[in-house]
Amino acid sequence: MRVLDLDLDVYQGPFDLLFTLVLREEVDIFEVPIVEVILAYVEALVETEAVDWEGLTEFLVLISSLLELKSRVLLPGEELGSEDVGAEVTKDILLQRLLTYRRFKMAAASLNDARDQQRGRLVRAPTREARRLLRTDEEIRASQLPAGLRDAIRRLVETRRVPDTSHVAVLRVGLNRQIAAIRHLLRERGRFSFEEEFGAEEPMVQAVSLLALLGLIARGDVKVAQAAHFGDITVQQAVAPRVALAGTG
Amino acid sequence: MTEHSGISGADIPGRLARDLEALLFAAGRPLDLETLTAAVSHAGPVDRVTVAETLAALEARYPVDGKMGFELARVAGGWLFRTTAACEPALARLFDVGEELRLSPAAMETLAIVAYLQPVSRPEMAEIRGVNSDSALHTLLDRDLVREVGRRDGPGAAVLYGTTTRFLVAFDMDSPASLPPIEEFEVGEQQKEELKRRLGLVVSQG
Amino acid sequence: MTEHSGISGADIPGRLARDLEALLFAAGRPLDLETLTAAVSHAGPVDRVTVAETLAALEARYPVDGKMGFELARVAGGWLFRTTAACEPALARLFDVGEELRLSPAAMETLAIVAYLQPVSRPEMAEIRGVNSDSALHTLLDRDLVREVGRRDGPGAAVLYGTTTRFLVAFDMDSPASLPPIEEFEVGEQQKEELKRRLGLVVSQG
Repeated sequence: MRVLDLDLDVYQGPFDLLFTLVLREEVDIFEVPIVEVILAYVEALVETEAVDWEGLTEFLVLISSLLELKSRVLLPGEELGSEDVGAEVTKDILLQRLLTYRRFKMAAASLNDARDQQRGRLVRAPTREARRLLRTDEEIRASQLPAGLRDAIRRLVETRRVPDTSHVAVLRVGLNRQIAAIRHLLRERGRFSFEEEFGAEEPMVQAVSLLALLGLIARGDVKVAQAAHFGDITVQQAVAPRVALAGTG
Repeated sequence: MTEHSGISGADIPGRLARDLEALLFAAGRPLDLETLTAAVSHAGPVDRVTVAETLAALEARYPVDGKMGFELARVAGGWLFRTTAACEPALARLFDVGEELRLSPAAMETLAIVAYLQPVSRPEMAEIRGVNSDSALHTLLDRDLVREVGRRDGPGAAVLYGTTTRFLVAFDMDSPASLPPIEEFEVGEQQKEELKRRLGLVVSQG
Repeated sequence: MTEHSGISGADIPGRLARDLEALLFAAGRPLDLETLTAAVSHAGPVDRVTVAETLAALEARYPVDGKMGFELARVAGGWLFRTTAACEPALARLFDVGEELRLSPAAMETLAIVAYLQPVSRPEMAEIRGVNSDSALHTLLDRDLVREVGRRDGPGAAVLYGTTTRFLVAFDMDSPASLPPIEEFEVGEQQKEELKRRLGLVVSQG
């Protein structure tokens, strides 16, 4: 596998990262090394003392977006024919989104230049506050419609959705907890079926468990076997214990 | 227009005068000789005497009560650009703005919250609107459509707001009770608490 | 003060220029022709053409990037006094030059999206950037570069955002229409082909 020098802090989102990988690093989307991206992040994470939960959440969002993009491109159509056309359309949408994102990234760079040109052109603060001259009662009488107030509050009631934070709660403890869970299972049993253990979980939990698994594979802590694409994954303890690995590295 | 200004220019070292003009213009408060000398010494030391001489030339260029719209005055041990007294009538018209009848969407929402849920606190308004509503509230207080009506008991003692008589005039209502019903029901005391709760407010706090 | 009316002849341009200088000096924000005309009409109506002509004369007196410490610029649909760019080194010694304009790349991208697509909603920003942009948007609202401009009709009634006068001042633009056309930032044909190939968009089988 190629070694990429990725400074994840620099990327502004999945499109940015993908664009760079594909054009600058000349990686085909099939080869986008998600494990390597995760590894780079985990290494950075290990070096920092305090866990930056917000950063971790953003990273997970970024990685899951990348996974989504990649899977859209990689997933084969059902058979030949119309389904294949569907896959092409998906790829085309991805291309369009990448290009749209790129345009605004360049526009932002241009704004940045305009900003630099203006640096040092100062505007003074106003010398005094404006004083509002209120109209007379006669002038304002019945100038507003009570129905406007009702509409405003209705809109607030209707548009207010209490944000569902349940998934955030899972995400926030996700990666470390799932790594710990996988380690625990391996200590207890030596090997297990991913499908049996995580198949019934929420999709998000499955995804984070898979990320945890990828991280453990990358460290050489676990070995996996998969009989068929999209089939069940058998997970087992790697032969070399982790302590020895850390000692050599 | 050249006869209007006292700009002669040639006698003032150009770069230094320009820097001093910019500094005094941007500051909006008096700057003393020491501060000005330090700031203009960005490309190498400039001595105070030269700066003082240049300032004197600028005082002549922007004389107090001169023909320009602003003047360079010696105030509080420093120099200050300010508008000339003769321009006060024009300035008064600029800074005394007439009340606009239209309310911005943010002001309308905030006013609706105060009207239906009064007495209500700032944090509650922010909570319901999902954004800080201080500037909208400021406008409403400024226009005398909303006023402070008390403080919540307990720690923090949040200021509570309600509508004014002027509000009733503008909306042509006899009392806040004549607000149009939100749902099929009138907003009574109980429903108000219910509404607050439904809007995600923890009313029991504080 | 009564001679400041539309009839007293040659003296007027001088007084008018002085009033305009004072107004623009004191305002600290761009003032448009209408606002200026209303303010200088304090002793009797002054017509817009005269005001516009006097402003043109003032623009010549305080030229952009001229030899003075400040300049009269046309920005955000109005006129604004600001310091000249050449004075930045001196100003930087006394003021936090450009601090408020320092934005993270995420905030800059979000600002570009708002500037070009306004009015635009949060979900639309997230759609383009591929990530949630709420914290970037919050920064922009906080710095008064972006503001709520209304709500979309229909269910959900998403809040819409647009740029502010402060944005135009900060980036030296007369209006959002002065932005370079977005097509200028199109990826080159060669890069686009390369991108397509790497995304597997070119059907390779025979």
